[in-house]
Amino acid sequence: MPRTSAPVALDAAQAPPVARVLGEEWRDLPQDLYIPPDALEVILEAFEGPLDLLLWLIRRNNINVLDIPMAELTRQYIEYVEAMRRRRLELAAEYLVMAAMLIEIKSRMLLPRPQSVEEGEALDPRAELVRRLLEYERMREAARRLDCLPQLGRDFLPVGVAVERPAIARLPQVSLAELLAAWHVILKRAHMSRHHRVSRQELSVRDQMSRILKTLQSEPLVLFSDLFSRAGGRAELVVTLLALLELVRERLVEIIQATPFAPIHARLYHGEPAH
Amino acid sequence: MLVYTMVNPLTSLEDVKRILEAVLLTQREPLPLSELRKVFEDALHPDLLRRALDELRKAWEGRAVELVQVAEGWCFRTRPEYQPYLDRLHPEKPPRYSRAVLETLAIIAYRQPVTRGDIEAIRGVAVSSQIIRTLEERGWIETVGHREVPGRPSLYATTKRFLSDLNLRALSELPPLPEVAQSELPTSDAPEIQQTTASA
Amino acid sequence: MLVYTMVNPLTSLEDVKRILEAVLLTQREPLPLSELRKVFEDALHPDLLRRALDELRKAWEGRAVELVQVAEGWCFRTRPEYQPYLDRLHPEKPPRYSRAVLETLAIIAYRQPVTRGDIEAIRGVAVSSQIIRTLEERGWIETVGHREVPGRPSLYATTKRFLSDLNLRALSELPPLPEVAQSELPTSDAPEIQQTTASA
Repeated sequence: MPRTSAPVALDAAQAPPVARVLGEEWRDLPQDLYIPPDALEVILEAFEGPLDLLLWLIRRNNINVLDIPMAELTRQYIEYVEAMRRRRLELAAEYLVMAAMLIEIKSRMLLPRPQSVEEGEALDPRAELVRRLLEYERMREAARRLDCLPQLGRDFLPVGVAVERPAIARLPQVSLAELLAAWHVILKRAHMSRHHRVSRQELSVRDQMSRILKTLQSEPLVLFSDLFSRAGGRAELVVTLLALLELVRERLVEIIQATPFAPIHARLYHGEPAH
Repeated sequence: MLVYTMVNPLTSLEDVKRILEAVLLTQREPLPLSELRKVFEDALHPDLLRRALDELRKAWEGRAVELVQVAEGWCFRTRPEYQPYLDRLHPEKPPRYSRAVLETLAIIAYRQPVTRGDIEAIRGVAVSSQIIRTLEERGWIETVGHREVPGRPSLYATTKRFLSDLNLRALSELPPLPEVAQSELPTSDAPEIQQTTASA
Repeated sequence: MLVYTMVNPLTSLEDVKRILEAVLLTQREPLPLSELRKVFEDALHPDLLRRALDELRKAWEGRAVELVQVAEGWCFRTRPEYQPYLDRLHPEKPPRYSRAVLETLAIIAYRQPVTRGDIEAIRGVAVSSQIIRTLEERGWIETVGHREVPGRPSLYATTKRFLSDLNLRALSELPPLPEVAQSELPTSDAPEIQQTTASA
């Protein structure tokens, strides 16, 4: 495998353990890249992808990222990929793409550089890879620093105390529109075929019916004429009369006269054997 | 003296109070003493815990939030006087009556006096006692009599309160509505009611 | 002097502070100034509101709970130093985010707005839908548009909630992006950077 180089301790604070093998944390990887077969998968899982692995390889060998020894790196990389294939691990496509890219770079470096007509631009095929590695390295570090910031739920909690609520029941309000809507629903259900209108007069009749009933609740026997005493005008008289007639027809009220020409009384309907 | 074993040893009652305050302010539910002791890994003497709580309660007296001891334990609560301010933040949606209540109310308003049977016949479904009670408790309907049929069912009518709550002076100010022809609207125990005016 | 129209007229800055304290102590979510003004029926001068908040913040200094201003508004929060005590009541810690999630978040935070393709290009691996969903469900990222290329991929950006959850007011308060210079890359005690002697 690769050449030996100075021992490389991954910065413990910066990187989580590279792997756990048999419960043991691997912070320092074997420097000559000895990979126990069973640990290979575990180790590769510790990387977030080919860029991550590549950065690690570069660090591990103390290589200047801006001056990557492409051949050596490529060789090591291909070895990884080979090892993965031999172990029949799920080979992530990204690693293959990276391998292809490294090989391409290497081959281009072996070719004589074109005496570029476009001046200056020394087309270093490594430039793009270096740019990507640097950008990934920055984001990896940014992620680490973000994770170090105190976080709601993990490092501190929101404050929220109970609210003492007095038990004041809020009552629903009803609008005329809602009543109207309710009525429409009733009609719809009743399969209305003809339209009638509740006239204002009929409503006042039904209102008066309720009033008369209320009066007769408190006063069992009321003079017929007294029922009209509150009346405030001809229209009201008519309404009261209609209401009384309706009440009688609905058998809710009965009109009684003990003898001819005696005063006429009204009272709540008492059933058949009334007189 | 405090008795505890902590990573950063507490040095004073003030520390204990500060920690208790934070713990209690983050909880909506009252915390029993046993839970509070957990915070100090059960290493704080119960007397000291009580003393810290008492002092903390005193320190919060007169503020809009107070520390109270209830059956389930200790908790911070807002004082009821401040409720109006809190309500402005989250105006509660006004409660609404169910469709069944509204329909029943409409029937009573427009067809009064009616029995429950009448309402059921018109609505086509049973009317629960709860619906009637809701409207009675609201003071919007009342019993104005009984129909002299078996069971003597109550006759319901709307009240003056109903009118004033809806800003009406008289029932006749209710909007006129299309109505089912008499022959279409089912009736129950009531003798047939004629349309008093034919306005179709 | 205070400017207001209230049922129970406020008489002092102290009253305003007491009310603000109650409101903020009951709300787990940060409250923007506009919401706080509602509490006073928009009748409190903005300058006074700020002054009351500043004084309240100072009054809470040195305690385990602090009043902070974050992206979404004002709120009380415990100080991280006291978290170990709070954790004893709720030992189950929220799961830590994986590196994949954190790297995705960092890229969105520092390079927003970005598409999933942009993130994948930087990370060199596919970004699973699960990662995006995790961040969306936390309320930390959101779709702010679509790039007008085939497929119209979503453009992601961080939310105010993300900043608030980190006790920050603005993106500019995020830690500055590290400058990764070549000299910073090697981490060993190797004296000098090795040259490309072995290449090719």
